[in-house]
Amino acid sequence: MTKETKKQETSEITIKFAGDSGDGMQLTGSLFTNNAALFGNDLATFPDFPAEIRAPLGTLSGVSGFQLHFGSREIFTPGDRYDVLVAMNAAALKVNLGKLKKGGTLIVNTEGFDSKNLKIAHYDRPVPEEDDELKSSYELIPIQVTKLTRTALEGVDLSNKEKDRCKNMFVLGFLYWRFNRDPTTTINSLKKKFASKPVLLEANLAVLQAGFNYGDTTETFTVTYDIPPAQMPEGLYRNIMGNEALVLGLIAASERSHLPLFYGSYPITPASDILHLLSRHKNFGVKTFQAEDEIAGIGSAIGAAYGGHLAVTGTSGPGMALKGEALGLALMLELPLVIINVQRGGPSTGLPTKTEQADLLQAMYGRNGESPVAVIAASSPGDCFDTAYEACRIAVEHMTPVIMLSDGYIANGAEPWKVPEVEQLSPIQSVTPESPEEGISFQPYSRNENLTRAWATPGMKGFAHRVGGLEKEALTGNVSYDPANHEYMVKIRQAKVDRIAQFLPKASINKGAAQGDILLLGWGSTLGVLDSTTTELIDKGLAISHLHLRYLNPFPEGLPELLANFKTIIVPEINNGQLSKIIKERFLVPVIPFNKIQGLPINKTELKDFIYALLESEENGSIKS
Amino acid sequence: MTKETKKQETSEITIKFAGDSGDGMQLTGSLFTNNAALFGNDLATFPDFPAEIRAPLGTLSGVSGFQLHFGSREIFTPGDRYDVLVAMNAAALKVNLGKLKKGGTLIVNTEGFDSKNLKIAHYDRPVPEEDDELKSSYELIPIQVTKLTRTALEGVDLSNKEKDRCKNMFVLGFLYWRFNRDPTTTINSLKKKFASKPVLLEANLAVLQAGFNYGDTTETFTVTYDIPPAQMPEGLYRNIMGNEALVLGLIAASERSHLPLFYGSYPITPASDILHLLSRHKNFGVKTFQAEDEIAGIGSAIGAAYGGHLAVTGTSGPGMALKGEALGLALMLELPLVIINVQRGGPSTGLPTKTEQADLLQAMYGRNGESPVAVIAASSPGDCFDTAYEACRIAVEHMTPVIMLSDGYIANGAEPWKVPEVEQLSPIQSVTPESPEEGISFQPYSRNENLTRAWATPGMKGFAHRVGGLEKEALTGNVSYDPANHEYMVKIRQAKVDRIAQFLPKASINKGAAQGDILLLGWGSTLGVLDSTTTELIDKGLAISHLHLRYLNPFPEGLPELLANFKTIIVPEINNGQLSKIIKERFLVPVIPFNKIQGLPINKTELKDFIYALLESEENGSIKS
Amino acid sequence: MEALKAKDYATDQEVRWCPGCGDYSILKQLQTVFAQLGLDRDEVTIISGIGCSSRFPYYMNTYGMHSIHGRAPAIASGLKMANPALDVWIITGDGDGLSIGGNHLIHLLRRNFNVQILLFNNEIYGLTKGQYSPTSEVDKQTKSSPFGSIDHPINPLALALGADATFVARTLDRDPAHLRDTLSRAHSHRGTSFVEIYQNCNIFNDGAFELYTDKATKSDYTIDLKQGEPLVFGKNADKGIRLDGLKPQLVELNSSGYSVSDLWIHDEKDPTKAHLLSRFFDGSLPRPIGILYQEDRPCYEDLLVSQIDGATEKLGKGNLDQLLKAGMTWKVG
Amino acid sequence: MEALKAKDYATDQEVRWCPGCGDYSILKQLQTVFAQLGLDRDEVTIISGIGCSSRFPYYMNTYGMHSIHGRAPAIASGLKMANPALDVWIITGDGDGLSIGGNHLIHLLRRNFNVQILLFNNEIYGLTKGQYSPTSEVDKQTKSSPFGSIDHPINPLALALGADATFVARTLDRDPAHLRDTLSRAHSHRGTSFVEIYQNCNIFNDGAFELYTDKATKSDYTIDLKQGEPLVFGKNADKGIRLDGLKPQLVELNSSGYSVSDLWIHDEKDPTKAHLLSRFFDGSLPRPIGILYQEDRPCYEDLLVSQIDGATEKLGKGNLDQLLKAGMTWKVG
Ligand SMILES: Cc1ncc(C[n+]2csc(CCOP(=O)(O)OP(=O)(O)O)c2C)c(N)n1
Ligand SMILES: Cc1ncc(C[n+]2csc(CCOP(=O)(O)OP(=O)(O)O)c2C)c(N)n1
Ligand code: SF4
Ligand code: SF4
Ligand SMILES: [Mg+2]
Ligand SMILES: [Mg+2]
Repeated sequence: MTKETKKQETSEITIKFAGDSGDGMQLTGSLFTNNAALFGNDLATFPDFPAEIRAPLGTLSGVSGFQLHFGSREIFTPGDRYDVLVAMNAAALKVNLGKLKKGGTLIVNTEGFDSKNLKIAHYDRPVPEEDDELKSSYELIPIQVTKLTRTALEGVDLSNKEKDRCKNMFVLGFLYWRFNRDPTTTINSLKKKFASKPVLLEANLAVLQAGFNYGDTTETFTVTYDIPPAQMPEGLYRNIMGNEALVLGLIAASERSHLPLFYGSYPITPASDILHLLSRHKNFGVKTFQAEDEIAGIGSAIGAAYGGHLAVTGTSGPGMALKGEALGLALMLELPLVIINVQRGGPSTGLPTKTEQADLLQAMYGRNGESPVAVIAASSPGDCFDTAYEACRIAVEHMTPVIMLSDGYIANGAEPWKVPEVEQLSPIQSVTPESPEEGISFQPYSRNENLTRAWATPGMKGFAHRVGGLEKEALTGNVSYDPANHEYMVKIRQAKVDRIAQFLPKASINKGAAQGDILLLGWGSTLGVLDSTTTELIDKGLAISHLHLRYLNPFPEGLPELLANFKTIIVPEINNGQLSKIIKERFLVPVIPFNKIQGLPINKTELKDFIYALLESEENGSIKS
Repeated sequence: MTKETKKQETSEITIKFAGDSGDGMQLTGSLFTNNAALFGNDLATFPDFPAEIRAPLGTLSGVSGFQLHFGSREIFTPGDRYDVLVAMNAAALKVNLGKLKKGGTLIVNTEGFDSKNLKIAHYDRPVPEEDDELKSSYELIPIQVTKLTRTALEGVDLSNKEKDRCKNMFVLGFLYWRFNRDPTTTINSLKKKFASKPVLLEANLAVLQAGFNYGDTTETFTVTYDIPPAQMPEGLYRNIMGNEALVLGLIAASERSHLPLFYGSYPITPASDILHLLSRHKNFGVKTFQAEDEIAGIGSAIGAAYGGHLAVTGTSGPGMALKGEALGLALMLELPLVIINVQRGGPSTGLPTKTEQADLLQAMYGRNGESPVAVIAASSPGDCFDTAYEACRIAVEHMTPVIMLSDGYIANGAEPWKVPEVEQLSPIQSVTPESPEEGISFQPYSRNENLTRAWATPGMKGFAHRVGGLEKEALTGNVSYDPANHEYMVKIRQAKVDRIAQFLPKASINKGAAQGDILLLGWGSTLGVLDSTTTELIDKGLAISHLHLRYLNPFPEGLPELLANFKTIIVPEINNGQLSKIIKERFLVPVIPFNKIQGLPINKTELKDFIYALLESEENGSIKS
Repeated sequence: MEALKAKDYATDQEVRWCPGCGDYSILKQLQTVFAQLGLDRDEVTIISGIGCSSRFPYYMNTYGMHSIHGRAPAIASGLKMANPALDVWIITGDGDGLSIGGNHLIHLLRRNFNVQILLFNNEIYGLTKGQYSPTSEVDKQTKSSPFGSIDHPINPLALALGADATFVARTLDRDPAHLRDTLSRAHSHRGTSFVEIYQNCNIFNDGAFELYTDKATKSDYTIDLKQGEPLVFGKNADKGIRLDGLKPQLVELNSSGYSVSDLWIHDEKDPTKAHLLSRFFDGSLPRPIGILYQEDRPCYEDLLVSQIDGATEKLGKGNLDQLLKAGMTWKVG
Repeated sequence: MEALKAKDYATDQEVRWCPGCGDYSILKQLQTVFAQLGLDRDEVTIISGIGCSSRFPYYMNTYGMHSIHGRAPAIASGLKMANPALDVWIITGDGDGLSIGGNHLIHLLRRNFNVQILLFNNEIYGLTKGQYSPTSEVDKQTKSSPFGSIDHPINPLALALGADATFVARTLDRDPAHLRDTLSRAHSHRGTSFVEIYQNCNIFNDGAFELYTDKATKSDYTIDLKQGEPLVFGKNADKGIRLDGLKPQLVELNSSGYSVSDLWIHDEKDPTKAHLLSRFFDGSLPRPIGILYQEDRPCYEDLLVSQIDGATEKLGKGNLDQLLKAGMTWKVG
């Protein structure tokens, strides 16, 4: 066989690994990710688990996927469409083909297309090798993965079932060849993973090598690709998922505030991992409590906050709905409390495994009475660290509940994260009460210049006092039905939250000029796509900028001024227009919502298309808000 | 004694009866009210119970009050300030004096000012007879009520304790004399009440007469007042409280929809009376269920709705917060359900016995995900009937949850209500499914032209189907994770609620011209004060109008056009500006909020003052929104 | 109408439990029982909460509602009040029914609506991928308890008895005949029938009940309760339980000098015996399966209906016009 | 420091219960018990829900929280985890604790936090002005049940036992000495002490417990349980309870041929006896007061702390810098 392989340099690649739950696609993806990260690529990943239940073999609902976008330039999102799709069976192909770029590379395991597979997946095309349309649209690489794996393991002392579980290494090896990757880091990972199982280690390494060789020795490819390292700020990096970063942020805040961390929660997708991860860190003094329901989750956190802990509760939308009443109590008590909502598709049980940003209005208003709390949102997996830290800081320093919004997309997505140095994390100062003067009893609701009351916790000598959910008299905190006092307290609770803005960074543009034609105004997990869209459109000559809000209540100072600098404000959201509503109400400015409500992140293409269409209609004088 | 009494005609009078819980002020007030109503006065009343607990005798927190505003012209509210204050003890005077008009009449029971009373009430003025300031500011009428009552009952076979319980009749008789009232209706009421207790009847009548005579024979008054009947539309009237009217509205809707009524609820002030009143009407087939909590309250109602009943659940703010998750389920199931929130002071437990309008944003947004439901609000005690009826109509005809907002003020307030004729209540039509064709299975989520699905209930032959809280496939209702389907369903649920507007009366001005300088835009229990303020200011020559919203989601058609007709829109609310927010967001128009957050209704004086101050600043060019 | 077969109670929806899950067996047996009882599909409603087990309604060709977490008992109560004639089955899990839904469960039991409630106890949260549940044993290592759980577990049957349940039973996913019998008995009880079903979650808690389902150990570790019969068990029916005062005592029938006639006779009407049986948890005592307790007590919807009938009889059928015009009225004009 | 007196535990807030309410007596006795035990006011925290009874914290000069309806057990659990050294008392009512808060209650009991929970049972909703409660007897006419209630009541002690409570007792507002003793015993138990207190609501349910508190009837209708002593009661100590197999039997000591030595000996360690006592409800049997059950079981916060200590010992005290830099890292630049 003659062979002539060209190397080609490329700035970014998106690969989707897809197969049955048992096919090991998550591991394959992670290993490739680590390899790329250590090599110096920037990247973003997103796993795509089957919904809720382990579905039967070969079914559409059982498809498990892992998406990796890596490159030599800044990578913002896991990618809209795939350059390479690995499909281990018919169901995986059926589910994912729509997103493979025309002309992209399609690697299929031909053994995943036997008649049983086709039937279970309701696959009604010809098998790939016989599918002319497929072959003409994509670069099809059919591989008999099982057979080749078994061949590579001939003579090894393993059952066929065990051998077949190495299949994914064959694919990985093959891809490493294709993208000119040095497999060393992966080999090291495998050595660690299988340290106690030498036979399995040997098998995995052999199959990895076989996959690599397969590329090298067959004439399958004529081109391999090089993706050089990306330019990234100096520092120590690790690849991190959103929920992981969030957990680190909480532990860091606990350390830097010298307050033990308490987490009271009831499991719910996609927030459960926060409980799982925190429960491993008992040696940091972290107390986790799996409560009987969400109300007990927040209830226990209120108790812990009263007791002087850095108290956190976490959940997702439906659980958040249940916490509303107790959240009202926390804000009446003016105790520090962080409430995390890792949003998912709603309403009701909705789409538990899909992402959405539709709980913003709930965060703002989902309680009885005038009940302002601080609301902040994380914008990327790594940003979950900073946002969680900030949530704790605001809660403790301003004695208020803080709702932190994340979502399924960043909770499970991953990206390289520059590890912060502990000393550079600003210390968190709680407000301790001054000893009351002799004979004068402690006034739990007297406030400092930030309108914040002091935190006297049971056990502290001389500060015994009572709190509760009835309206409280200013200063003493005694029950008060006095009309003027009520109005005063409602206003002061609002003012206290508003005043937080004085301690926040001023609003600033994330990308682009401080004034121009179009402002993309976003919040939460759309950061990546808004940033990359903006970058691209600026390159194309548009006067477009991007502003991303971490602080949603209160808004940062300077926001209205910035908004006024743009002719058109577009608010892209994964909901039906919730930030849009708030911006209109607060600043009385027209905005153009771009709403996608499909349980999926926004992708660059559709946003660009929207903007261009808008510009066109603007030219035609028909733009409306 | 010589006596010369002048009669004077007056168009309206506000009397406040105040005393200890045991002094019978509620009964006294009600009897006067009925008397005035039967005489043909228009009126409005408001009871003012002590907060939650039966407080000890003579304490400030134990003061019970009843406010009656009646007149020969249209009466909108229970009145801002009192023309007459009856104070049975020191605490009652202390609590209420602030609202007695300068020059007003102050009737005090001098025996309620003994040293014990003064101490318990922390009363630090001289007793009324010795209080020169008091005497110079008001027309003081001190009466030894207990002594005179006992005197009137000399020889009657009752203990002193029993005799003393007739005290309130003395006061009532005295007032009847003062306002030239014919006591016949009251005498009849007492005869009915004490039918089985002739001695008590005799005693009460004797004391009533004694009070009347006391006015007639002492020279206390030089003037008595005549308040002629009011002009009211023809019809049969009764005096009704808001919760009472609400209950009648629900039963009427049940009859007119031919759907049995189910009410699942957990007691909470000020909504409990709905449960109490409904539970008496079992002979209308009404099923009431006192659930273990608010979640079970709405849960049972969802079950009953699925089962084909007209299902209602009711609560107040904190309970509403607990219902959020289940409400999301109901809207996903697209079942008819009425959720009543009789609002009270918040946040948290707040001010349970006080009124507030601060749960509007919660009604709009207090759930996870995109979760639109219809929201409507009652504006007066009598209007609770129509609003409850409307809530049921919308729920059943549009297969949607409907939140009905009332509040403590109208729930416990009363006014004359024109009793509707049953046939004039528009019938309510539920959407029944058509029999599916042979072999084609029933599609529970197929919709009619109003985007409404049909109501197939368990037990119906041939319509077995499954519903649930996961996103549903259009038409079949099967679980669907399909991205495009989710977006479609989110939008259709929104569109369905929006479409209700087509079946509502167009927005219209309540009072004043359809355009002008100032629009008072309100909702809920402020109807009376907005209307009377508008009337008065129009008289004063202002170009002011009043528009009151019953339908808050969706808004009625034609609203933006009307808003555009006014230079300034003032939104008075008993909250921190919630409708203000929604109007700004929806229509991008500036509004000027007038917010009172004191657990009390807005009164005309303060609203007028606000408007005049605004006009002044407008003249100075400094008006801002 | 032709008699329906088990498969006629199945829907066209793909069943989405993990292969090997105990839920499959329960589904199949329930369909079989429905066929045996000849239930009308349009008269049955299955209400569930959230959890793997709670997917159940989607697979049953009857009316059904997959509701929200823990609230199925409240919803079923409302449905039953609206239409007492319906045959209502509640499906719940150890998390759904005992964690978030514990309160609704005990109130359902005390009110005694005539429904069946099947609690699929797999001692784990399946749907959320493996946290310990209120029935997990102490020291269980799971995703949320990597150092072992410290929560003392709930005893579902003891709790149900404490809440004055009128029918309390236990059965197993892997004993189809016993499962069917128990479900039939539950159905025939008028009142709330509480049935705990030991269900294997082969993904997150495999083998939790192996001792009670495995052929090799089953007969030594379970005792099948039969009304009026002595408590005999063991592979060779050679073991029994007697009462030593208030204490259950395990006896070897051959060697101990005790014979069958000395044994405790099962009486599902005896609340104290039921209490003792619900506490057969430690060490040597076999796990009881079958009906521990059954009592006749009026059910809620019957009382409700008769109260309505009574009120109607007493007050006459409500007349809306009269109601509106009740109390003190007056005419204007 | 001078010893504190009962009144030192009172606040300056006006007590706002109705004159004559049983809550006054409980307040006074608890203050007395605090003084007897010499409790440090700054170490005590009282957590309540909502209800008349739940006003309690405002009147106790300690730390306290008047929280939201039904959730006090959850809040107290969190507080106790945060600071296990605190002396935490939960105050709840029959509505607060058994209606909306029933689930938190049973989970508190099974977890066995070292707290006291006092359930003021007045068999009515007091604060909301008189609806029947989960402990109201069937057929009770109240505001929300004008035709009589149809809900079978919860038996609080049976429920607590069913939820594996480790300390279960009953006492009365009108028996100050018994109340104090019971509260002291509850305090000394390490674990969750569940105390039901019969409390008279003289406004909405006056006399509900008169039989058990009235001098004339009290000794014939209650039995005061004393560890190791026979179940004797009656004005002249002439009645007793014996066990007839599993059934309690009332015997007249003089006339029946039975003597004190035949009687059931109270043993608060015996769960089956406790079960039987919790069911003394009908007709002839006296209502037991005192401690029905007590068991030693590790309490939750101790297990939590020791798990943290264990993990810290095993893994070393957590180092944040290392944690942040854990896993696969790489350097740029
Ligand atoms: C309000 C709410 N909280 C939490 C969840 C997440 N959740 C779904 S099922 C479940 C527990 C499932 O356990 P179990 O009831 O034992 O059912 P299984 O899956 O084991 O059959 C949880 C915590 C949810 N869906 N809704
Ligand atoms: C979420 C919520 N639901 C309902 C209420 C109204 N509520 C307050 S106390 C109470 C019941 C009180 O009964 P109980 O617990 O027996 O206390 P008691 O007043 O009898 O001492 C109710 C229903 C509330 N405050 N909050
Ligand atoms: S996770 Fe467990 S309980 Fe759930 S379907 Fe799979 S095996 Fe069954
Ligand atoms: S209503 Fe009853 S329980 Fe409440 S304070 Fe009054 S007497 Fe006590
Ligand atoms: Mg389970
Ligand atoms: Mg009570």
